[in-house]
Amino acid sequence: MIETKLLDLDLKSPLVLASGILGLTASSMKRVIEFGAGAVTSKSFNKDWRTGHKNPSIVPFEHGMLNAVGLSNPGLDEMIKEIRQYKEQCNAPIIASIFGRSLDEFGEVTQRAAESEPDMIEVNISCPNVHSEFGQPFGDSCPDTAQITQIVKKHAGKIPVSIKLGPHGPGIGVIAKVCEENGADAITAINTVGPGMIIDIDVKKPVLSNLTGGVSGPAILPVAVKSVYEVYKNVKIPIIGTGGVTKPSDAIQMILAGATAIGVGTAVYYEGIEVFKKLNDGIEAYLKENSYKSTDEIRGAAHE
Amino acid sequence: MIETKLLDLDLKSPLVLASGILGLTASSMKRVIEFGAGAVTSKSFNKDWRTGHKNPSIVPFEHGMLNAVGLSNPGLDEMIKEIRQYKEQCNAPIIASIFGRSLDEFGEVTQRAAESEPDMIEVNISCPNVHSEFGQPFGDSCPDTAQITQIVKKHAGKIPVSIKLGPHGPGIGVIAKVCEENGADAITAINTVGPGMIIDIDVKKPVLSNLTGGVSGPAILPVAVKSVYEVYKNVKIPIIGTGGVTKPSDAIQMILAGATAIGVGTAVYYEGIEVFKKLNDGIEAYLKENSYKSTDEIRGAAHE
Amino acid sequence: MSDTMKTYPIRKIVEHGPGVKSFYFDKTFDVQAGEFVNIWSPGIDEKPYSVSAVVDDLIEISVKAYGPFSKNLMTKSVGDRLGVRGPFGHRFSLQNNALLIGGGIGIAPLRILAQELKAAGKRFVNLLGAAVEYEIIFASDFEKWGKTYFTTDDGSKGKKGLVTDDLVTILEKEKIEYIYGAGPEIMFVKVREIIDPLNIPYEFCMERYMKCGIGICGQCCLDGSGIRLCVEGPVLKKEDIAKVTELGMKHRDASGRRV
Amino acid sequence: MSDTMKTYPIRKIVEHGPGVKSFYFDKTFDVQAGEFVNIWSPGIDEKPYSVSAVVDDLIEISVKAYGPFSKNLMTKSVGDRLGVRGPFGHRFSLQNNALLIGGGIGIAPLRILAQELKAAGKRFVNLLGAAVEYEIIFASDFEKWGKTYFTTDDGSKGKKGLVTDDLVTILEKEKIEYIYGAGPEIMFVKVREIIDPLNIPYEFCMERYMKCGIGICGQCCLDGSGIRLCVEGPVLKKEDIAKVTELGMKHRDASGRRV
Ligand SMILES: Cc1cc2nc3c(=O)[nH]c(=O)nc-3n(C[C@H](O)[C@H](O)[C@H](O)COP(=O)(O)OP(=O)(O)OC[C@H]3O[C@@H](n4cnc5c(N)ncnc54)[C@H](O)[C@@H]3O)c2cc1C
Ligand SMILES: Cc1cc2nc3c(=O)[nH]c(=O)nc-3n(C[C@H](O)[C@H](O)[C@H](O)COP(=O)(O)OP(=O)(O)OC[C@H]3O[C@@H](n4cnc5c(N)ncnc54)[C@H](O)[C@@H]3O)c2cc1C
Ligand SMILES: Cc1cc2nc3c(=O)[nH]c(=O)nc-3n(C[C@H](O)[C@H](O)[C@H](O)COP(=O)(O)O)c2cc1C
Ligand SMILES: Cc1cc2nc3c(=O)[nH]c(=O)nc-3n(C[C@H](O)[C@H](O)[C@H](O)COP(=O)(O)O)c2cc1C
Ligand code: FES
Ligand code: FES
Repeated sequence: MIETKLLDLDLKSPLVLASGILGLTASSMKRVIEFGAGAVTSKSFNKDWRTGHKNPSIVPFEHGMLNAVGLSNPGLDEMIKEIRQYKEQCNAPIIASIFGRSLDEFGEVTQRAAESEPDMIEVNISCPNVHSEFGQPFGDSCPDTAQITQIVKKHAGKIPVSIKLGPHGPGIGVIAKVCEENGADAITAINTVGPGMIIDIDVKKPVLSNLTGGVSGPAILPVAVKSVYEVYKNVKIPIIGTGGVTKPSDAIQMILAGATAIGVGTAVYYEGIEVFKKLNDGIEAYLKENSYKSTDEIRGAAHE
Repeated sequence: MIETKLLDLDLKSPLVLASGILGLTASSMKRVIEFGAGAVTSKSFNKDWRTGHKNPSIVPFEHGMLNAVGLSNPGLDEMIKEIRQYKEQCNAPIIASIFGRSLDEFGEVTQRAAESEPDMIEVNISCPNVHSEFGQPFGDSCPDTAQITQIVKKHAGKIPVSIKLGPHGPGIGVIAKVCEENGADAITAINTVGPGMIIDIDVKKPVLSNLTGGVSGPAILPVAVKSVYEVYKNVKIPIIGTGGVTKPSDAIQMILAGATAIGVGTAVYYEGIEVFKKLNDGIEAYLKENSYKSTDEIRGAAHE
Repeated sequence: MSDTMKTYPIRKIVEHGPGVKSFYFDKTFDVQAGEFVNIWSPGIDEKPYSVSAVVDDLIEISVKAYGPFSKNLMTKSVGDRLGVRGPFGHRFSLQNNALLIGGGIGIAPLRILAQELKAAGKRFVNLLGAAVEYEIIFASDFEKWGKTYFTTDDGSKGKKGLVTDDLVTILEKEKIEYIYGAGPEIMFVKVREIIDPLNIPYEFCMERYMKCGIGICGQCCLDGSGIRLCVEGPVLKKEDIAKVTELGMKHRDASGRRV
Repeated sequence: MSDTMKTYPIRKIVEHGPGVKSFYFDKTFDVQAGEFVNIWSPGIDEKPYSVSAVVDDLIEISVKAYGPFSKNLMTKSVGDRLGVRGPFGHRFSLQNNALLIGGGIGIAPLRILAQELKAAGKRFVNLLGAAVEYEIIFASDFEKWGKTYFTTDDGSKGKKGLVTDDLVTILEKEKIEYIYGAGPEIMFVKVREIIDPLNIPYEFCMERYMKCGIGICGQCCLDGSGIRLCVEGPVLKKEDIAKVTELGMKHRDASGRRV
């Protein structure tokens, strides 16, 4: 009853492992599927590997989490291997998350990623941790977003493309429309919020080696729900609603706001890797109680 | 030992009641001073009174609060009366928070507000709840911010002016610099984050009558600390660091990030009106333990 | 107790008369006499209502149709969901030999007070007034629990007139040592004129326009002391009421203006 | 236990020998054998370290100078503040007639395991090896608590050679029914070659490059099962280790590449 169709993909559950969480290796992503996710997203990768920022790079606070891993990743070649391996061992859809430092790199990485035949390619144009290196996220600029969407679509072939947006910039509804107009097949919203900073008052230093980090987890749920609501209002393509989903009611809020699938990341820390089963059970219970047959019946209902 | 000098103003405590919290009447602001605040900020007001949005307009969630009061206020004339009354009864500094829907209104409201001789005028160019009516907050645009700062300074006379910024837009450091270059005497950072949305999954409707509301409280502390850190890095003028401050360690993080005074709003809900005394005691205890004589010794220390 | 928004189905509705109804919800939190809840009618508005009783496992609120919101509530049926946040505010104390003076829908909070006084074994007398008979809700309960005097504007129940008419006589006859009041503010003004000289301590359950109900918006702050009616009130003691400089005067509306 | 960052002053430092030190912090949380903490040296980096003992009201970690981070720790003095997050990970079980095999700094987690086995009244034997004598930390404690065999590369303590040399003889002589191991991975590989045929159950305390330590970054996931060493480990049972397809092979670095 929670089976979900995301474009042409059949998901046993609307829950999608969000990028950057346990998405480095085939084995680990396969394990997440075994725990109840309907699909997984790989860690975002670009052409060459990146060590990312030093530790502390991931630090919880009372109401969420700050991270500045700095898009560390083993690079194109390694990740493509892992995606291939995953597909040999597991038939739940896998989404390859990619990024680049230039238009050309976005194109090149997409092309190579496509060779490993992921079920979808997610384009991360909204990571807030890489300012210093890339300036403001591409996703804050409409022209950049348009260009990137076009070039990625050009190189992705028949593989559907989702653009991952952040909550900031000129308004997520506007940006989502730009993505749709330029051929995007789906929208993933949102990336982390902020960024934020935690200062240790005893050593009087920012805790993260990068000083600042994107905020995720329960603290950002309302901003994520609002973003999904905005996107749904502005585009027809499906949405992977992501951000702060920890309890079943959070996931249901996302669906009511308009999400087709639901990204789950930081909750793996709060609820353990069992969170996927807990959420599936909770969503199913809600549908039963209100005698719905599937999430399709309530998608976007908060707009009425 | 927690006495603080904000420009030429002598505050018995660095804590300032944030705008929009208990700031409608002289009696209520006087009471906040009695509970330990060093200064108070009035509710933001413009020329004519505004009823604001219907209820629910202020709703807590697990990790903070959403509000969309819609800048309801009794209007210029009433608020000026209240400020005058306050000054007759209380000698702790009062900050008049003003806004306008046009450049002219900003000027006019400033001029009239100045007549009531508040100790400072705070200019709210960052309220996220009034998009529909005003488009994006002025504070998201550098030219708008420059113009507003100039016109407000022109009409404020010798009364110092603080510009209240939000965390969003082209980068709060950049905007703060624009304010300083155009004559602002101080910066208040930050306004609410987001906005966000909460959907009731049983009635399947957004809870706020305005659908969305700005996020405040504990959830936004890291974003606020980061914003203050950015502003301090970019300008010399003092900062009223505001956003999520609930515990003494939160206030100390703000000072280490570079805040001279600390705005306290939503914590009045979480900790009660006694929060001001609790924070004062906690800050003083920290200074004693580390044998500092005043907050001046640690202001901005996180930048070293 | 929950300040976050949650909706509950209406379990039961009782119509006391034209435009006066009680609504019942599952008792999901403990509540004490004088406390109120914020009732959200999705898509319409949210306003404060005193809890008028706790019966079995249900909490009850009683609403009189005034303007748009309360009239909207009148259209609700059993099963409809309303947001219920709270309980908010500060309770009544429980004193012996008390007189409960209620005017109109103000009788609602006195109902649960009477319940608690009874349970605490206190003696009390009731003086209830309204425009017409059916507006005196819970009349039989009050009579069951203690000596009860009634007044109505049209004499349809009890004596024709106002609750203040025979107040002095009743105070002496019933050896009243404490007074609880709930109703229109004009009633408080009149009652005070009578009882202040007699030095009888009292508590009134007051109303102001409320937005947040949780003590941060400032909408309900009383001039004089700055007391927040939604937190330190709605029940105020004699001493606190003495500090209020706006009693019976214009109140603030949603914008904060006095109207 | 706290995953949020908090710094604590170093209360005590013990130098075991050149580049091998123990650091002590106030015991602000309970910790069990096998669990580790993330140590943050402000401005430098943060890395995982096994708790090596709980003494009185202090918790102890023991560090060997390898590269930049551990060398930085060597420069710290009593009173300096370090971030201590945790405890993280999954503990050792407590079995009877066990052999504790430790290599180099891997002896650290075995120290607290020995403490707990002793407290639980279990019998155990120790087999500890390192490059030189001073690297065999806590030697006297281990000897005090149970029969202890030593090996060093240079013969400066115990027998010259590796812990694996006399393993078979010791297993028979001491009637060993369970094995605990901690040390360089190459040691595990060799030990398994010997004990797997003998069908002895075991647990190894393993290491991988760790970022978050709280099970979300995926940096420490083991190929084969996808098990997160920081949550389901660092102590793995025989069955789990059997599933690991990368044992003794290249590990992932900070980028996630195998190096
Ligand atoms: C702490 C508290 C407890 C309350 N308890 C109850 C209760 O138990 N039952 C109940 O029916 N109402 C109660 N109220 C009043 C209630 O919140 C609404 O104000 C009332 O239902 C009218 O709302 P409306 O939108 O229908 O009318 P509005 O449009 O708000 O007002 C319409 C007209 O009614 C008048 N009016 C509004 N509220 C009141 C009032 N409470 N008493 C007298 N005249 C009023 C207004 O002045 C206006 O003239 C309480 C208010 C507070 C602050
Ligand atoms: C769960 C866990 C528990 C740990 N417990 C301890 C402990 O109790 N005591 C301790 O000293 N270290 C322990 N480590 C290792 C520790 O986290 C650091 O990796 C180690 O201090 C080296 O870091 P470095 O930056 O100084 O050296 P790096 O720059 O990281 O590496 C320098 C060289 O040392 C090698 N090296 C790095 N770490 C180790 C290691 N752990 N063992 C052998 N060679 C290594 C590297 O391969 C490299 O060649 C533990 C690691 C994990 C994952
Ligand atoms: C540790 C960590 C690493 C992340 N790495 C990535 C990444 O590489 N690419 C990406 O698009 N998003 C990344 N994100 C963002 C998440 O995918 C997700 O959008 C965000 O965390 C909000 O969802 P959540 O609250 O469920 O975690 C990362 C988040 C965390 C916490
Ligand atoms: C109910 C409410 C009303 C507010 N009204 C205003 C306002 O009128 N003007 C303004 O500049 N900020 C307003 N704010 C923002 C606060 O002043 C403050 O910047 C923000 O809430 C973050 O601080 P906090 O987390 O301590 O509340 C309001 C906040 C709340 C919660
Ligand atoms: S209603 Fe907001 S403070 Fe009382
Ligand atoms: S270190 Fe991050 S998952 Fe283990």
